[in-house]
Amino acid sequence: MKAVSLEEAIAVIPAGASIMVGGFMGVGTPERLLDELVRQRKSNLSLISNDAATPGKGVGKLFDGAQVTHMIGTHIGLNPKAQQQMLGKQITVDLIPQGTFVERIRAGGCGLGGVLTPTGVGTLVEEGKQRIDVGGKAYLLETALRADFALVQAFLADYAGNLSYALTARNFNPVMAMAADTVIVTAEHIVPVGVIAPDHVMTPGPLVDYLVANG
Amino acid sequence: MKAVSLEEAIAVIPAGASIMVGGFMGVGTPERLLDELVRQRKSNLSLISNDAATPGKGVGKLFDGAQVTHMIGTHIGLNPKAQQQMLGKQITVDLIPQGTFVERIRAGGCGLGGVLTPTGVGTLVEEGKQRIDVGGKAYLLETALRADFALVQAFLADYAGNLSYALTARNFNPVMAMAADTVIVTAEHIVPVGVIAPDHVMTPGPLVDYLVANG
Amino acid sequence: MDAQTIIARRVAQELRPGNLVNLGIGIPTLVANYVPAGLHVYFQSENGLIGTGPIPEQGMAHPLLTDAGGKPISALPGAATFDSAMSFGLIRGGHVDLTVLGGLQVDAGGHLANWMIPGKMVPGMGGAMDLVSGAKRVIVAMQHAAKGKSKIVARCNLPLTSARPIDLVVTDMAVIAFPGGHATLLETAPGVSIAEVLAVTEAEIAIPDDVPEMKL
Amino acid sequence: MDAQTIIARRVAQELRPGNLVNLGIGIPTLVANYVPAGLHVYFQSENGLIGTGPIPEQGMAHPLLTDAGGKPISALPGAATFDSAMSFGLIRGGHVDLTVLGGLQVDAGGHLANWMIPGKMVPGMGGAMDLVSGAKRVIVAMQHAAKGKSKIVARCNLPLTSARPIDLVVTDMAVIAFPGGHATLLETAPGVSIAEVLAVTEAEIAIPDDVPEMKL
Repeated sequence: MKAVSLEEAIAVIPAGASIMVGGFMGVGTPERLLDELVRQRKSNLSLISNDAATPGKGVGKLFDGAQVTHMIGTHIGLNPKAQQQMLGKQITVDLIPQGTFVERIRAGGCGLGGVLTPTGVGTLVEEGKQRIDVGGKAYLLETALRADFALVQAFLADYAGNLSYALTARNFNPVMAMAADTVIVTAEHIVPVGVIAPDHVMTPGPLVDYLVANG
Repeated sequence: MKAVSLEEAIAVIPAGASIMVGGFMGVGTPERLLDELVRQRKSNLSLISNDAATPGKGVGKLFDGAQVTHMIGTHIGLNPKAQQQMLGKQITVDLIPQGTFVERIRAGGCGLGGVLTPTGVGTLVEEGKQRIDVGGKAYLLETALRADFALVQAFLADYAGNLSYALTARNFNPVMAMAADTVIVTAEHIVPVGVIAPDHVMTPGPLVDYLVANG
Repeated sequence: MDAQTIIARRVAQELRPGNLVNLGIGIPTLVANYVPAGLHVYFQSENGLIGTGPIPEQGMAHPLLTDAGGKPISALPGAATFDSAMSFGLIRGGHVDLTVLGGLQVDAGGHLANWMIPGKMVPGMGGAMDLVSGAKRVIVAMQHAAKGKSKIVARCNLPLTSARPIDLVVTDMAVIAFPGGHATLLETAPGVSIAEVLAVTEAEIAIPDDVPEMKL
Repeated sequence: MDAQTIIARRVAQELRPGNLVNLGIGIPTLVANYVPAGLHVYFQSENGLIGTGPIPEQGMAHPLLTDAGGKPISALPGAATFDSAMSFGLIRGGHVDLTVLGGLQVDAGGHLANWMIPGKMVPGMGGAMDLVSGAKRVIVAMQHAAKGKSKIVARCNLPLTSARPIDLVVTDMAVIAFPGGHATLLETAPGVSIAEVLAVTEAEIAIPDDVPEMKL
C-alpha cells in the first residue's frame, strides 16, 4: 500500500480504463475520487457500478460530463442523463441483475471463472448465455468480471490499509476491492493501526494499492 | 429463532442426517453440540466438515464412536481413527480441495447451482466433473453443497440470534450458517440485543433456527 | 380508503411471525406501515441491511444509512449490515421468506413483468430478478388496471422478470393466487363485486364458490 | 547448518517488500524465522488470518487464535481475520504473492505432487491445490532426496497437486527453476558440487554456465 495525494491517485488511471466504483445510489461512493476524475477529464471510461446514481451525485458526475462510453450495472432509472445517453446510443449499457452483478465481481476477485445462478433463466437475460442443469434445476453460467481499477470508499482505513465500512455504505466496496488490478481507496477517517480490531477489518490492507491521504 | 436446551437442540437431528460442522482442526467447533451428539448416540451421520480434527476433539469425537458413515472434507490426516475407518472402508470419504469445499457450501447457501474453479484441473479431482473454458482458461464445475443441519459455534450471540465470531474460530461457521435447512448455534457468550453492533454482525439472526441457552 | 392503502393493508396480512421480508420501492414500501400489532418481522433492504426502521426523526438521519432508493432510514435494535454479496446470497438462497414487489403485468400463469417497457422505459432490473427467483414467497402489489387497461393479462407481452411464477397478487380490487398455475380469485376489495373485477381483468380467472371480501 | 535451515534461509531470500505470503506446514513454516531484517511482509494463515506472529509468550495463547495445524499463534498489530470463503478468495484470486509448500515430488516440468501416496497416505489435499492453482508465485521447499531417492523426478508418478507448474524448488542441495518448462539449476548449496546435485537428481536438468553457490 502507498499513501498518495488525490491528484496522484487519479493520475494513474488512463483514458479508456475500466473502473469499478463502489456505492449504491451514491451511498458509499468515493465522491472525492469522482470529483478528481471529472477535474482531470478522464474520458472513454468503462464504468462498472451498480447504478448511475443521480446527476451531480456519485458516479452520476461522470455522465454529466459524458466521460463514460460503456457501463455495466443493474439500474440507471434514477439518472435521466444516463438514460438519455443510452437511448441516444452515445453510451452502451449492459443491464444485469444485481445479484448476478455482485457474484460476477466476486468471482473475478476470488479467481473463479463464474457462477451458476437461477436468476434470469427464461428471461431476456439468458440471451447468449450457457444454460446448465444441476440437480434438475436450470441455471445460467455467468462469468467473472474484473476491472483495471477499483475505486473504493471506506469508513475507516488504518495506516496499513486495513478497511472497514459503515452501515449501508458497505455494499459493493469490499467485493470490488478484490476484483481490480489496482485498488484506490478514500476513507472518511484514517486511523492508527490497531484502531480497527482484526475481527472488524472487512478489507485486509494487502488488497489496497493506493490510500488517498486526507487533505 | 428459538432458544432451546442442549438436549432439545440435538434431539431434532435424526439418525442418518447430514450435518455441517464449523471449525478448523477443532478450533471454532461447537464442542457442546458434539458432546451431545455423542451422548444421544446419533448414528449413520453424513458429516460435512473441513477436517476430522483429532481423536477426542471437535468432530473427532464422532469418529471415536463410529457415528459417521460418510464424510465430505478436505483433510483427515491428523485423525488416525478417521484414516483407519476410511482405509478399512467402514466410512466413505470425499476429499476435496479446501477452496472448493467452502465455495460449494457458499453456493448452497446463496442459491447458486455451483461455481467454476481452476483448482483441480488436470488432477484426480477432475474425475467425473465437467470442464468448462472461460476466456481461454479451464475450470471445473463444482456444484452446490447443502446439509440437513448446520452446527455452528459463535463467539457472541445476542438474544435475537445475531452472531459474531472471534479470530481464527470464524472459519467455516458463517458460510455453513447459510447452507443448511436447520441451523443450530452454541455461543461462548449470549448477550443483549445491541451488544453486537450492526456492522459487526457476521450472521444475521434470521438465519438461526435454534440458539442453545447457556447452562 | 385509497387504492394504495387497500393494497398495503391487505398485503400486510400475509406477514408471518419471524418472517424476513424484502419490500420493493413504491406501494410495497407502504406495507411496513401496517404490520399487525404484536407481530415481529424483519425487513431487509437489499443495499445491505436487516432491521430497517422508519424514517429517522429530524436531525437523526445519517448519510450512510439509507434504503435501496438512497433515502434515509433508521435501523432497529438488533439490526445487521452486510455487503451486497451477502445481501443477494440471502435473497437468492431462499433466506428471504417474503418479497413484495410492484408490477407492470402479471399473467394468467402468475408470471411477472416489472422491469422494462421496450423502447420506452429501460431503467434496469436492479434486484427484482433475484428476488423473484430466490425469495420463498413472492407477492405483487399493484393497481389492478392502469389507464383503464388490465394489468392482469392473459400472457405478459412485456419482458418477464423471472420464469418462476409469483404466489399472490394483491390489487386495489382483488387478491389473486395461482394454484396449479391458473389465476384464481381469492378475495375482492370492499365494495367491489366479482363482476367488476372480471370487467377489468384480461386474464382468464377461476372463480371459486366462495370469494370473500378483504377484511381490512 | 542443517538441511532444514539451509532451505528455510534460502527461501526467505525470495520474499519481497509488502508480499502477502502463505507458508505450508513443515519446513515452509520455518521461513518466517529468517525474514531479512527491515523487510516487511504479511503472512497469511489459510484458516483465516493475515498478520500471523510468532508463538505467543507463556500464558498469552488464546484457543481461538491458531495456525492451520490448530497450534497457538499470535497476531501482529494490523492483523485481519476473515472466514474461509474470503481466505480462499485471497488464495485463488491471486492476492497471495507467494506460497511456500512442502513436496513429495517435483518433476522436470515443474509439476508438484504433495498430497497423496495411493494406498498408503491419503490425508487429503487441504488447501494445497488452491494455493498452487492461485498464488502468484509457488515455491516448493523440501529435501532433495528421501532415503537416497531423488524427489526431483523425471515425471511425477504420485497424483499431481495442480496442472500448473511451480516457479522454484529450494532443497538442501540446490535451487531449481523451470524457465520454458524445463528444470534448470540456479544455485547449489554451500559445499555441494554440481556433480553431487546431478548424482541425486532423477530429472534431466539444464546446467547454465554460471551456477553460483547459495549465499546464506
